[in-house]
Amino acid sequence: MNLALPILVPVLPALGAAATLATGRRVPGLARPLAVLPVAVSAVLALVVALQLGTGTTLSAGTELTPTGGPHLTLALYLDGYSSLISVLVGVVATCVQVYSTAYLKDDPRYPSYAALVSLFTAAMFLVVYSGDLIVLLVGWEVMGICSYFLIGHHWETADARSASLKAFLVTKLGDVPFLFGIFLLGADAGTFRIQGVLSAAAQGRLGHPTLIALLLLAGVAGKSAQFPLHTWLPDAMAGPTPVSALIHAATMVAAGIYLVARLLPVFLLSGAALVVLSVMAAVTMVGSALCALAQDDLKRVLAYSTVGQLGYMAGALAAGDREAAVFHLVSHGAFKALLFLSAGVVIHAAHTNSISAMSRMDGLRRRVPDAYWTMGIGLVALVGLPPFSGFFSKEAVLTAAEHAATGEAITNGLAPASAVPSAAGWIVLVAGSLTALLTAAYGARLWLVAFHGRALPEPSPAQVAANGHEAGAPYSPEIDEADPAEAEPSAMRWPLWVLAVPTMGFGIAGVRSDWLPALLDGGSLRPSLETSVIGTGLAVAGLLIAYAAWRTAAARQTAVRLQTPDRVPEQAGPPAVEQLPADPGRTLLGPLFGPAQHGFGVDRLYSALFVRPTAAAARLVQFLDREVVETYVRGAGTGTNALGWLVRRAQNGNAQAYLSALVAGAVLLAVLVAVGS
Amino acid sequence: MSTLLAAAGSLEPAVRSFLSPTGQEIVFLLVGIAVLGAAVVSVTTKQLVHAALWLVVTLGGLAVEFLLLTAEFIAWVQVLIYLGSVVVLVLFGLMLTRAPIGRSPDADSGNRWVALAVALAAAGTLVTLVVDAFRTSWIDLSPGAGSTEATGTYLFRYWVLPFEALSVLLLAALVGAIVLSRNGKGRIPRPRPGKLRTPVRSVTAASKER
Amino acid sequence: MHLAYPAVLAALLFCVGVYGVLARRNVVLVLMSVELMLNAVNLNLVAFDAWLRDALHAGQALTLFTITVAAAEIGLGLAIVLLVFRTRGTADVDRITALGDPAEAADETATEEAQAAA
Amino acid sequence: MNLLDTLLRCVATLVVFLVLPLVVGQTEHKVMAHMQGRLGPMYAGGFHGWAQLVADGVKFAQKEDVVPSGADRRIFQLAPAVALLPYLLVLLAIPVGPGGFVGQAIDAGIFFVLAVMGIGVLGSLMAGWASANKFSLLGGLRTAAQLMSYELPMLLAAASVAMAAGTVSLPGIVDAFHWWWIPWQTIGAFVFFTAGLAELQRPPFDMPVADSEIIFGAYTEYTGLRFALFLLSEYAGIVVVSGLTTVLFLGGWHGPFSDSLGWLWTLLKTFALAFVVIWLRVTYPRLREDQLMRFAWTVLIPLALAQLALTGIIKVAIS
Repeated sequence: MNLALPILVPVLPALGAAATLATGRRVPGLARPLAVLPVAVSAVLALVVALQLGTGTTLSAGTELTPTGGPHLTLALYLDGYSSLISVLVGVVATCVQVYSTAYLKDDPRYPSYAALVSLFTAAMFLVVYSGDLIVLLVGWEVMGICSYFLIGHHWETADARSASLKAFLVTKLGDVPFLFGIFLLGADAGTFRIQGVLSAAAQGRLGHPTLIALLLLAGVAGKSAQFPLHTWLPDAMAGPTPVSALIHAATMVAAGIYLVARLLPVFLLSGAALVVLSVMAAVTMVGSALCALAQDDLKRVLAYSTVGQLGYMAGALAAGDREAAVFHLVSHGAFKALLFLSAGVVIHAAHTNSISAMSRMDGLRRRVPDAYWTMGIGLVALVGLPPFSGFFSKEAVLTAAEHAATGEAITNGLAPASAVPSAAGWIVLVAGSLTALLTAAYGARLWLVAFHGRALPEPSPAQVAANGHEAGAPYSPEIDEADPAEAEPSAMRWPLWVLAVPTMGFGIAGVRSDWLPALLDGGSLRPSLETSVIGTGLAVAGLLIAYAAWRTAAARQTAVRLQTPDRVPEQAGPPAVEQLPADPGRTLLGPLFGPAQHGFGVDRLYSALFVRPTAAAARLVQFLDREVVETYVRGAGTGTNALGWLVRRAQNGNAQAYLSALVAGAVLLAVLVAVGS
Repeated sequence: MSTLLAAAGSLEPAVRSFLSPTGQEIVFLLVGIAVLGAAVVSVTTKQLVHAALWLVVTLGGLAVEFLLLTAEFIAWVQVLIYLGSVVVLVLFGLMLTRAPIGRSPDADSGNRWVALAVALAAAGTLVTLVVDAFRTSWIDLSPGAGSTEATGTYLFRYWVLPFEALSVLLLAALVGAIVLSRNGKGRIPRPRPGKLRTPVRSVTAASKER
Repeated sequence: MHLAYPAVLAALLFCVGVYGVLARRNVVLVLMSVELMLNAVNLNLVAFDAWLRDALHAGQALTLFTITVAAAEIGLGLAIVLLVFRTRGTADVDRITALGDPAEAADETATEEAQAAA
Repeated sequence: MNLLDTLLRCVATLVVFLVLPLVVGQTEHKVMAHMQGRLGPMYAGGFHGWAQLVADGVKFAQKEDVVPSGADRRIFQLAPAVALLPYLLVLLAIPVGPGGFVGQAIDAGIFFVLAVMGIGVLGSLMAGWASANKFSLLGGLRTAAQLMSYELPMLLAAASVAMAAGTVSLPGIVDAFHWWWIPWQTIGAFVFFTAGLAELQRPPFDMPVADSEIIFGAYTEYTGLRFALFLLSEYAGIVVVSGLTTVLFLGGWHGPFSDSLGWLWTLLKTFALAFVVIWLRVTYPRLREDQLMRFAWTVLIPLALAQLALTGIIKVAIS
């Protein structure tokens, strides 16, 4: 097979990024083609590469990059079904995002740099996917980190964006440090950084410290893929432009962690403890994020928490030892989450606000953005996991894997014996996954109902709603209006929605009905088992119904309150907040948990108390030491010299006679001393 | 000047003692006191030109001391150079820097007491050392040692090279003095010799320019 | 003649010159005091020449050289003094303090003027 | 040589010093008068006014001795003496006849003479400064500048003769004289005589006392006997310069019957030169100050140096 094609896939977007940066300022007209075309061509090439590679085969090629004292670094390619699949996903989503961005950031003066960063981001993800060497993979991994920093901070005029970008960078770096050590340890144990070599070493049991390696790597994965406890950066990352959110959540950044674990799953399977840790991590992430999502008022934050939850599913599948299910869910999630974000962008753009409660007070929002309304509905159904949408099949695959693991028959597809997966991990994932299915259905329904089916309140203008519409005190990441206000749904924003809607609806069936997907991957089955299908679907339907019932109740109560106090101005908040707000089923459902869930269960505050404040205090201590102690010496040196200089300067008065007097007196003194001394 | 020496007393080293000084020693002492007194007045008087004139007395007295030490040629050189040239130059300089008639209250600087202390300390030290060192040293004076002939002999037999070097030094000093005295890069047009319409360039003119 | 006479006279004359150099304000007077010091040296040279009686007569030769150098010195010195007087309008040593620290010099000038006024 | 002899010589010199300048002064009166087509003093003393200068002296002595109120009194009074005394000392060293016919035979005669003459300028400077008169000060400064400038060619010319004779003793020089020295040293003689004239501030070198510009220079404020002393010093200066020129360049007592009439020859030559001095005063106008300095530095000094070189070459050639 020609190696040029897979090499071109990551190189093209990188070159496109460089070209965009180089020409962006002088030839702004060139920025859009330069942004879209290389990424699109890369997507096509990725597809071609995937088709050429076919199923069941792997390709590994490499050239030594530089000799080092230890394991050699190689510039290596490693292609198999996983990389083919994910690279196609990355290409499609990135192309959609770029096309969408041309309209969404139409009037942004910094569009060229934005587009270049998106291209670079894509290139880095391609590099991560195609790389056959852990160190080269790390390069792509870090480039993604820095690109996410810049993209989240795209609107650096606002304090939110600045702090969010910094937070994302710091939190992911916090995970990256142990990740780096993990890679070093892995390379040292395996004697090579080549992924192939590592895997064969793992198969032969040559790894000395599998648990330690797995745990160190897990820290990096938790950072990148936003797993508990390093998930906090992702909801805040909503401060970036919506297409960036789509890119990060669907295909690139968060997928990297899952992809890496899938790649190195044989290593993880060597350590049962690591799998249990992973399962606990996934379970906490799933349930917590679903609860949080139920309480959010910000549309994008709801979606962000849902991403965290779905990532938890994938991590759970990995903990259950089934990487097929994980990657299956990754791909289907990538499609529908990109769709959700892009349609959310359209809605936000039309409503001029992120707040779903504010949207609910708007009359006819769904009629103004029909395409977004429908595609968002499709995406939400897929998220909830109702058949026959793709989300159903992928989620069922995860639950099935968990069930098998719980019963001790983990589907490892020959990577390891089934006994390698502890049944505890399976149980944890199964229970948490089921619960999350219920909650996911609830918040999906809440989002849909509150955002599009609220009753319009007598607010005079949408602008005022945008100004103060969102719920007071709720975490909120305001989006700066980017798109052309003249048109609610520009075609460049509408078509990517439908393009993505197709895999959202059809991918699951395509993946299950034919055998090409398992054949492309490890060859195991992806069909859902009957029990989990029934349980999962039942829970999802139950969640939907509960949410609907709660919404009806809340809406009825609100109407009653409003009728009793017709002349009350909503802003004068004496009575409970419920009366002020549109019908919110989340409040009813969560009860006392609502407040903490709205603020992410205070994880940020915990971090602030545990790490930020001690660090700041230490910094203040260092500052004090530097200013008052060290600088005292420095200043003392200066002052002392000055004082000495003042003394000496007294003598240098320019009067030659004074000098001469001193000179002669000194000479006489010397003469006397010599005479007396001798 | 041998007659002067003869008049001052015998050259024979008769009895060497402080208590019985020879006539030469007495003359030397008296002239020395005059020299010293004139010098002291010269450095303390508040009348600037008087200081220069007292310096004349000091230098002339020193010339006599040189004669008494049989350095005849040097004595005349002293008279020629110091009295005839140096003092005249000094007076010239004093007059050009507008030395007033009468007392100048600011003739001495504020450094006076330090200077006095230093000078007294130096004098004490030097006199003590010199007296202590040369307590038993006597000079055998014989006439002719400083005569013109002897001077010419040693000067042009042993000291020719330094003598020539000194002439170069003098030339350099001459050129330097002329360069320093020039009136600032020709601001004032030079009078052309032999043409009567140009104004008289004289000391008068120079003093008016300032 | 006892050597102490000329030696002591020379030493005292030298110290008088030292006093003059250190205490006089007018530059011309300082130059005069320098001449006094040079003459003291000359006297010393001549006296020791007469005492040592060496064939080279180094003392007297050196005295002649000193006198010559003194003549050159006074010529150059007066040229410099006149130049300074022409440019600065003063021939006072303690007012020619351009090489000193300006602030200190200004202070001293001020105090001196105050003293002069008092 | 004993003390009496020394004393006698000094007294003799004093007498000469008092008489000869008077003679020269009277000569000047008469010579100038006749050159200008008039008679000059005719009445004092009877025969052609021979006692005119004596009468002048009596008149000066009778005048009030005025010291200006702003003057520096002591220096003002001391100045004439300082101006006069050096010539007296110089006269002491000028040999008149052979065989010790001299006031004091000084080993370094030329040196002594020139050194002591240099002191005379101090008198003018003192007088000029102490008068508290700006004309006097200017005159004093001019005197100083002029005398400093003309001393150098004078020294160089004298050095030429000393080189030719191989001695610096004045009698020694006259002893070594040959008739062909006159053409040999003629340039030196011219330089010496001219420079001496300038030293005396005689016309045409009388810029320091130019009465049309600065009244009477350093002597403006002087009256009576002190002024007479200045005049006396001028005439004594004429005698001294003429005598020195005679001794150095004209062979002194050399002439027919020099053994017995040597002193007469010396006196004759001296008076002839004094006549020339008077003659020059009547003949030439006063030089301007810059011309004066230029003349010294650009004419006399090069000439003196040329003479020195010539003397050296011929001296080497002879020996």
